[in-house]
Amino acid sequence: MIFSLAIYGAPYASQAPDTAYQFANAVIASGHKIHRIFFYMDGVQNATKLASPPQDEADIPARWSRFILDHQIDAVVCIAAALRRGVINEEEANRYDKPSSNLAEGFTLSGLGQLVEAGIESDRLVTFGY
Amino acid sequence: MIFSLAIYGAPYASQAPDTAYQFANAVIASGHKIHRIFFYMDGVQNATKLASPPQDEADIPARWSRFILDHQIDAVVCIAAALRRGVINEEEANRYDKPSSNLAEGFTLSGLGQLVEAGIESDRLVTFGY
Amino acid sequence: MILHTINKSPQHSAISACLRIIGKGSAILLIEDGVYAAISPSPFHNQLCDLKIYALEADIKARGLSDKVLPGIETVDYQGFVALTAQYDSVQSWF
Amino acid sequence: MILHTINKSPQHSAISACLRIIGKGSAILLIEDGVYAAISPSPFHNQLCDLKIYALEADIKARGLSDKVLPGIETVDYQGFVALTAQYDSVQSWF
Amino acid sequence: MMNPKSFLIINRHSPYQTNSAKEALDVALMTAVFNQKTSVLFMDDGIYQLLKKQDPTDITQKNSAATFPMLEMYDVDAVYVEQASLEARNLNEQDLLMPVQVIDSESLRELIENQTIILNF
Amino acid sequence: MMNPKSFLIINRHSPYQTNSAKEALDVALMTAVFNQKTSVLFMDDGIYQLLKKQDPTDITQKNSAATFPMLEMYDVDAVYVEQASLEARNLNEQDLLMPVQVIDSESLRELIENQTIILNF
Repeated sequence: MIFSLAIYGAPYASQAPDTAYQFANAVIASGHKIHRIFFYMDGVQNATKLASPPQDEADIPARWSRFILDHQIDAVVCIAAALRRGVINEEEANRYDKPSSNLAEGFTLSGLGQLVEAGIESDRLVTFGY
Repeated sequence: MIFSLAIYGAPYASQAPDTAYQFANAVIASGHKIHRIFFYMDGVQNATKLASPPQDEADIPARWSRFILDHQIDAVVCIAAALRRGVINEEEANRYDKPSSNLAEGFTLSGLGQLVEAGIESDRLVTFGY
Repeated sequence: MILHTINKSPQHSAISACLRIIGKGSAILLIEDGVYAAISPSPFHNQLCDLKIYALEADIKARGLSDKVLPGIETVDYQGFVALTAQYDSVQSWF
Repeated sequence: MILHTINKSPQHSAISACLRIIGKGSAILLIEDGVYAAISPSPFHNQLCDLKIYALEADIKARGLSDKVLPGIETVDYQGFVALTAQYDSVQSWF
Repeated sequence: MMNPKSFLIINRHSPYQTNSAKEALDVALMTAVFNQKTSVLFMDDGIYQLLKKQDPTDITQKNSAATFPMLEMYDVDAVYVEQASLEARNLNEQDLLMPVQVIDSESLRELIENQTIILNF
Repeated sequence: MMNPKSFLIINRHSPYQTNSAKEALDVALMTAVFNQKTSVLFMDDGIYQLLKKQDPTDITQKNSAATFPMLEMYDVDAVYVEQASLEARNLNEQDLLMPVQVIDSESLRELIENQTIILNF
C-alpha cells in the first residue's frame, strides 16, 4: 500500500514527531511504500538544522534527515507555514533578504498542494496532530 | 512598580506573544518599569530572525526586536529551551558546530536562573502561557 | 489576594481548576480564548456573586462577543490589565 | 469503516467529539495521551461493547499503565498501528 | 488524475488563539483548487470561527472570517455545523455570519462514513 | 539578595505529550538553587507525572520521573497532590511513585493565598 503522512506538531510541543517517526519506520518495515511526508503548521519545526538537544534526548530533526535520505522519502515542508515560523532554505533567505537559512538536509519547501496531492495519490493519508 | 514577563508560547501556536507584547507596551505607557522579559519553552521561537510572515500579518519577532531596542529591555531567551528547539546565536553555533545562527537582535541567550531572579527582583512576574 | 488570568475556553480544564482553588477576595481576568466564558452562563454560575470577574476588551471585540457579555463582568483594556496586576498582590496564569 | 486515532487525555474534548460521531463498525486507536482513556472507565462506558478499541503499547508502557488497561482494549505495537490503518478504509485523527 | 475524492475538513478549534483556523481553511481551499469534492464541518470550539462581528484589529490579527467568502467562490460543496456544539455554547444559527447546514449527530455519522479523506484541525 | 520568596510550581499537564513536565521541574529545581522556599503541586493531568512504572524507552524519551529524587536533594519544601484530581482519574496514593501530601481544595486555597509567586505549567 502507498502511505502519506501529515505532521502538525513541533518537537517538544507535541509527541507527533515521535509517533510519526515510529509509524514511518513501521510502514517501511511492513513492506509498504511512503509517497510523501508533509510537515504543516508547527510541524515545520521538525525541519530545522539548528537544534542541539542534550545528548540523552533524541535529536528529532537529525533523525528525520537520516530517515529521509536513507529511504529516499519525499519530505515536504509547507512553504507558507515555514516562512511564518522562521524555517527557510537558502533560496528563500536570499529572496527575503535574511542573513542565514536553517532547513535541514533532505527536506524540501513546497506548497500546500503537495498535501492535497498526497491525499489523492496515496491509499492512506495518516495525520499526526499537535 | 517593577514588572517582569514570562512568555511560554510560540507565534502562531499561541496568542501569548500577542498578548504579552500589548501588555509590555501598556506597562511602559502606565509609567512602570520592565526588569526582564523571559522567553521559555516554545516561547523561544519569538526570538528567531528568520521569520517572513505575509505582509498583512504582524511580524512578531521583528516587533519584539524593535520594542526591546527602543526601550532597552533585558530580553532573555532560556538557553536550554532554545538549543533544543533550534534557536541559537553565533557563539552557540560555533560551539555546536552548526552552519548558521538565527537569534534576532536584542535577545540574549542565558540560563533559567534569570527567570527565578526576575521573580525575586520584580514586584510582579506575569506569565503568558501557551 | 491574587489576580487569576485564564486564557482557555470553557471547553478546557483551566477554568474549572482555577474555580476549585480560588479564594475569597481574589479576582479572575479572562484573556484570549478565556473570554468565551464571558458569554456562557455555566462556568461561573454559582460563583458570580462572590467573585470579581474581568475580561480583556480587545479579545472580546476580536471574537465578536461585545453584545453578549454577561452582566457582572467588567471589561478592561491592556492598561486596565496592567492596573489590575498592580492592584492585586500577585498574578497567577491558568492555561 | 474508519480508524479513529485519539491523542489527548479524557480531560480534553477530542474523545467526546469522536464518540459523538463514530459509526458502527469503526474502531478507535488510542495513542500518546489518548491511552489514559484505557484506564478510565468513564469515557467508553456505554460504548465499550459496540466499539473495537485499541491502544498503542509503547504509549501505555511509557505512561506506567501496563497493569491498569481495562479489559476489552487490545494493545498493538507500531507495526500493528500500520496494519490497522491498512485494514480500515481511512484514518481520522482527533487531537 | 484519478476520479475526485471527497475531502471533509473538520474545524474543532477556536480562531486567534492558534493559527489552526486559518491553516485549516487554506487546506479546504486547496482541495477545491484540485477539483476535489470538498466540504467543511465546524464542531466544538471551531464554531467560534463563524461568529458575527469579529474584529481582531486590537490584537493585531487578521479577521478569521475574511476568507469564508472564498469557500463559495471555490465551489466548496457544503458547510456544516454540528448542532450539539452550537447548543453547548448557548449559540444558534442567527449568531453565525453565513448560511450553514446545521447537522445532528446521526446525520453527521453518515456524512463522515461517506468521505474518502477526513482532515481534522 | 532580599528575604527568600515562596514559590509554588503547579503542574497541570501530562508528561511526554509535551515537554512541559520536564521544563516545569527545571524551574522548581532552579528556585531551590536560589535558596527560595519552593513547593510543587500536581493537579489535573499533571498527576500522571507521578505514576509508578513509567518506561518511555519505546517512545525514545527520558523518564519524566527521573528527576524527582532531585526535589529532595535540593530541599524542596513540599510536594502536594490535589485530591480531586486524583479521584477524578480513578487513582490513589498507592499508584504514585513517591510520598506526597494529598491536599483537599479547602487547604489548597489557603496554600495558594500564602505564596509570593505561583508558576503554572
